[in-house]
Amino acid sequence: MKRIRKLWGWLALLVVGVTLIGTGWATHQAAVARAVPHRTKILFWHEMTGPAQQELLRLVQGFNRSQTTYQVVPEFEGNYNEAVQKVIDTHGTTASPAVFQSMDISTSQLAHTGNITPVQKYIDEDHYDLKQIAPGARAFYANRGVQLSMPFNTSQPVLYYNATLLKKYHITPPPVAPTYQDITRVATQLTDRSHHKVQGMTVEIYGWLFEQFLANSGEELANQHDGHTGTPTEVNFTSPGALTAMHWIQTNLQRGIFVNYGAGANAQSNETASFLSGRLGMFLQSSALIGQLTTGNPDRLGISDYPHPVGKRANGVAIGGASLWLSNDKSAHVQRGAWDFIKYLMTAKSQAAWQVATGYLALNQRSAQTPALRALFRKLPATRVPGNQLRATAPNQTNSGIFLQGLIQERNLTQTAMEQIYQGADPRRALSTAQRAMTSYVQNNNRANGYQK
Amino acid sequence: MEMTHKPFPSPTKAKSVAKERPRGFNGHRHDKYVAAAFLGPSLVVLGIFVFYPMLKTLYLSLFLTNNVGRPTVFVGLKNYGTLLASSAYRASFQATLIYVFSVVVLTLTVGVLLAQAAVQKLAGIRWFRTIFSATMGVSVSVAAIFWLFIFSPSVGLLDQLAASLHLPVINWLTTPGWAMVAIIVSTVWMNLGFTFLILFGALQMVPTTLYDAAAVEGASPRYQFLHVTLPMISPTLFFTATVTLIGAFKSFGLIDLMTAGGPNNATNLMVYQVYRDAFLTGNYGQASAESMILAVVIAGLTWVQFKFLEKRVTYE
Amino acid sequence: MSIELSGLGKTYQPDEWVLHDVSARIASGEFFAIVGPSGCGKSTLLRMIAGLTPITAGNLKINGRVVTDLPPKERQLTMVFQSYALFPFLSVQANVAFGLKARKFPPAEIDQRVTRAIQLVDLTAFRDRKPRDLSGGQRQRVALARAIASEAKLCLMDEPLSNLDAQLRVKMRTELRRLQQQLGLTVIYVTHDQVEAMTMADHIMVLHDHQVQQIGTPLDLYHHPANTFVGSFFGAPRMNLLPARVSEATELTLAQTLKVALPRPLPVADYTVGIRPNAITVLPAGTGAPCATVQTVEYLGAQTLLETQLPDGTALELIGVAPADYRPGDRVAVQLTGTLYVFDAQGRARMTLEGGVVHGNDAQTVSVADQS
Amino acid sequence: MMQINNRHLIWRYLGLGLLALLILGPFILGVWTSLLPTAEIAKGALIGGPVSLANYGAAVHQTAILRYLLNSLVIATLTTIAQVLLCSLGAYAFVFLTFKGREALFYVILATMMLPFEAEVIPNFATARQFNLLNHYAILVLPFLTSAFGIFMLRQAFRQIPGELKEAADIEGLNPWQFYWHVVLPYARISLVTLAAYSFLGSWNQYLWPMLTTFSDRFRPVQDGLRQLQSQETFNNWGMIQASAVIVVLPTLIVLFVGQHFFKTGLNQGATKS
Repeated sequence: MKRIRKLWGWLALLVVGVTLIGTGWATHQAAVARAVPHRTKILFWHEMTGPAQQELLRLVQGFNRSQTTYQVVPEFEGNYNEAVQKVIDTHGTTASPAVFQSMDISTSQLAHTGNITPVQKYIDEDHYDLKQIAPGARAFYANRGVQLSMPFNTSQPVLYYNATLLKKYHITPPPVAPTYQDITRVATQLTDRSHHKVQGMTVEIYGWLFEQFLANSGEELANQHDGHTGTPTEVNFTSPGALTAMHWIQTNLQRGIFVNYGAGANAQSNETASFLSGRLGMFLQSSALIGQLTTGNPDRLGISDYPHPVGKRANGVAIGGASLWLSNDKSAHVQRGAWDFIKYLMTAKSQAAWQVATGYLALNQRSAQTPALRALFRKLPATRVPGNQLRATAPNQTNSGIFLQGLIQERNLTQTAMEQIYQGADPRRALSTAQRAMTSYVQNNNRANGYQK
Repeated sequence: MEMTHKPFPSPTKAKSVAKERPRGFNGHRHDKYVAAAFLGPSLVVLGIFVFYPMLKTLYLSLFLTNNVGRPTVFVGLKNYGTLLASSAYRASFQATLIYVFSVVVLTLTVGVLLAQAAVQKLAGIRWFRTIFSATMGVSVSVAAIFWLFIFSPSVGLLDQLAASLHLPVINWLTTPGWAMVAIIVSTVWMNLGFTFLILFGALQMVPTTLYDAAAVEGASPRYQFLHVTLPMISPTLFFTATVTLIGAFKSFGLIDLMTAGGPNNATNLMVYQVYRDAFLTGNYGQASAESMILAVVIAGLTWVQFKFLEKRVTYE
Repeated sequence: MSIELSGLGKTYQPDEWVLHDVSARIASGEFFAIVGPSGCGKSTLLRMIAGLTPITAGNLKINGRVVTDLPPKERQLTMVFQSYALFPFLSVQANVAFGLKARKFPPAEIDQRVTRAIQLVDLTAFRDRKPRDLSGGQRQRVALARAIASEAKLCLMDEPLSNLDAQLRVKMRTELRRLQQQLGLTVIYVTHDQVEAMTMADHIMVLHDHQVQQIGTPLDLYHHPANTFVGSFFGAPRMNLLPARVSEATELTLAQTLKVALPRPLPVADYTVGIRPNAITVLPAGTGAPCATVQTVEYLGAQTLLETQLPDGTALELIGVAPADYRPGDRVAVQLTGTLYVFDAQGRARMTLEGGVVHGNDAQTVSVADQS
Repeated sequence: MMQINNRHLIWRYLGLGLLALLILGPFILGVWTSLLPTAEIAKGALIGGPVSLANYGAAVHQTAILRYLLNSLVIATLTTIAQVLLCSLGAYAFVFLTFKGREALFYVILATMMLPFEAEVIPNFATARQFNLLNHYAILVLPFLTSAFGIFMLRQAFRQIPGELKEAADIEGLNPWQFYWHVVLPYARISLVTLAAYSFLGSWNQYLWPMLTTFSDRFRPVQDGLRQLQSQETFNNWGMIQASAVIVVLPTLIVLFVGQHFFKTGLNQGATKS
């Protein structure tokens, strides 16, 4: 009995302790919040991490300071994959956001839910000059002339290489628009000449990169021209473009000039860490990484276009990243505030700051004239590459994104296939399995949504 | 302490007690109203959050669901058929079995080892007992973070050790087999505190004269362990095994934090698969079918446990 | 199978002897009882012999071989525990076979020995039962059978009968003794019950205060107790211990009341005199000078026990005369008719006075045996 | 049992030490790295670097870790109180009241112990959404207001209460509530404390359900808070993450060490004597 009384005593102590901590925190928060009374709260969901998150929070603060009607409340909601379904699942509840960031491939799905207010509505109301936004980026999120969402963080997949290391080992850098072979050459030389101290290259197991291999080869992933002419009913993961790219990776893995960092968030941070510490020579990744790769990096960063198969012209890649959406379950007042916030994020100044801090492309065409961006280009000319790549791309149906629902499933499946291929499985077999599963998923999904009997 | 309390009682034994020991009073006429008031809240909660959802899950598992999660097309058992035909799901099931089996075996083995070490009568043994039970205070996310660091590539402890000893560096979390090993090790570690406490208690309750008798009869320590200790704690071992088994089938947090089901779905266990299909890809019909399969497996195991508890031998 | 204990001692903390300087020789085939009140160290001594408790000092020989530091299984003995130490998860048969299996005997031999042992203790009908389905007496016999099956010629028993009810205990005593003789076992038997020791043992070791008080045959201990402890420990009803004083060389005064003439002089000093109740005769009412006042009366059927008080307040237990009816407050006269034991101030036996006839103040002695 | 020889003593302690290291290793490593600057950790320099509490400062100031702790405390406390109350009321009905269908109802409740919550999250999420309970303490507590296991365990405990007490109470004219409050609860307090401990730990360790139903730091409990921290750090700020983990694990470790005897007794009586 005595022991129990003692236990209660300790528990009580604990409760008191934590409560004190809690109250301390709460009062701290209250002090922060006191500055903004009687404002309409605009809940904003985003999926930005690291420096991008910090910059985004700065922009939010800037918006909140710029006017007195609204207060944007940012909430981090995990990775892109998690966020889409969260948005759909919370729609119509008080938990749902007024404005949210959602990744490129969720476009079709979100458009079909009927949960969103197309930004076109406010563009028309405000006579907003849409032309100031980069056309390649904005086209991705438009359907039949209606702008569904506002592109915000847009990136291009690029090839990063450690220029300092290449110079050290007297290796000719890859050309601006490299072929698979060009990269293999550099990777081989790096690995050999450094006596395996430097790993030649890597490609993260990431469905987005798989999609880009197809795009740059000019091949469709889904029928109906990647969904641009109608609802896709089947997918094709085994086109020559896909197989060539996978064979290329597999061969390099077997040669020992390619290192596998796996999939997922950890994979990316690991490959970045290795690259920064000079243990990895080259990798394919989003241009959004430029910010992280330049701050505090003693080595010179080299950037080239996304690679393409030998003997073919690069078709150009689709953009990556995400756009901002308005949810239609909020009052007109709130939606208007959310739109104002979007407009604030899209100003030339905001976009320039955004590119400087993160590496995402400044989508406001007038940003190029801002001092911030000019300074960046002067200091690091390589940072022009993604923008140039985007401008050099003539939009067509295979490099403008895939208008297909369930692309998260597609990414899961292609990533699984990539993992198998990286472990040595036959690319055609691995990809066929994924393709069958995805086609069946697409058809079920079409049936469930009444697009297809 | 004037009474014994029994947190893990046997269901049917309780019933037999009721029959053996008729209460000295009969029900009052107004008992049913009191009962409704006392029991009502619990029944409402269980009804809304346990019974209804089970039926609803069954219902959903017979449908295809649309973009926003509503059941639209009735497909009967087709979702189940798809699952059984899917090599990915079979692989997930198989991975779950491997995981569950390894976790149970290792948890019990190491747990018995710890308990056996802790029953020794040595100076300062209380400190070791406290240490051995420490992981009971560790939650999944903390365990995941601790182990994630140990297993993480290049900065992690294991890789650094391997590098400094010039051993081949293993990509723990990105190689399918090793990732499974990593989550098994982490899970076992997390389970040990609870398992140790239970097994240690059981060991302490083995009368020492049994060991005396065995020693006099010529049994070596090894023989004593196998033929006295193990049989004596076997009811507890079984209890711990089923609790661990059921717990392992429900594992989610460690996987979510450490591997997210990868690499190559190697650690995509059943609960994780449900989460992925429902809350990442919005495929609620399919996920419901997976939930039903999971429920059947766990219900079966719980039933086995009940049955055993009912029959279980109580040694005086 | 002879056992020799020489100077055995046990300490857990330095200089705190739980047992000190225990020596004894136990002959082959002997039933040797170790008796003493609880806490005297008798179980510890048995466990030291078994090898379950390490020996701190002295030597232990079994059959001439020094086994002091050997583990239990190499001492070729067997043991029956107070709690029986049956394995609850094993059947009777498997319990009996446990040691044989541990020692890896061939199955045929195990079977044969187990069958015989179970037969000997008369449990053949119960061989497949689990201990929990047996009565206390049956469990006790299983423990016995296990000892028998080992065929060790030395069997240690730690209060094996103490968990049985009184009737069964009496029955088992004879049975144990019969088995011991039939099998030619050497038994070392620990008990706190003097009756058990008296009825069963060939020799008894009395332990008290961590030391051996006396070793001898039951009759020895009864008739020639070495000290007050042994004297009062054996015999029921218990021996009366009266304060006594020798004021003149041959005159002994008990409880300031009863005078006894000593056949030989003793130094002038305080003594303790032990008299068993059956050595005192209560005189019929009206005869002699009453000197004891009845406090309580216990009718036991065949006997009537009287708790009385002498004038100086000393308690004296007496056996009443059969037909008489006593009440508290009655005064009775007594006569010392049996043996008197004179112990010195330290409780050591000094003199035994056989069959005295003493009446009232007029004490008288028949014969004297000097023990000092 | 086995004899202890001095020459084996060293080996015994060595064995114990190894086992202790196995258990404590991850803790020690966690605490140690929480004291190192992340840059050192990233370089792989685990020893010899400067040691400081900076990571703890960072965790407390830059993240919502304290808020997460507060949330968990609120949720776990509410859940614990509710479970002890509702389970004991339910168990009371099963032990001291007679009504039609008592046995049948009991088996129904027993059956719920077989249904894993993990397999029911989809409809439960739908329910939460329908009643607009998402992202609120309420939804983290409501499904766990009662537990079949708790009712079951307390029913067993209440059965130990002598029937004469109930009879005496009836003669004294106590109503059921008075009997419940003044006799049954005090009598079974050990079981109640055991249940409370389990409810608290169980609630504290919730992971999947809060992950599905909370969308902001205001309500996110600590387990999911750590997940949030981990996924926000692109560079894996190991020092700060480890510091957060240590902050989170400390309270439960303290409770465990203080109450370990108690936990042990509770666990073992259940596991071995039932």
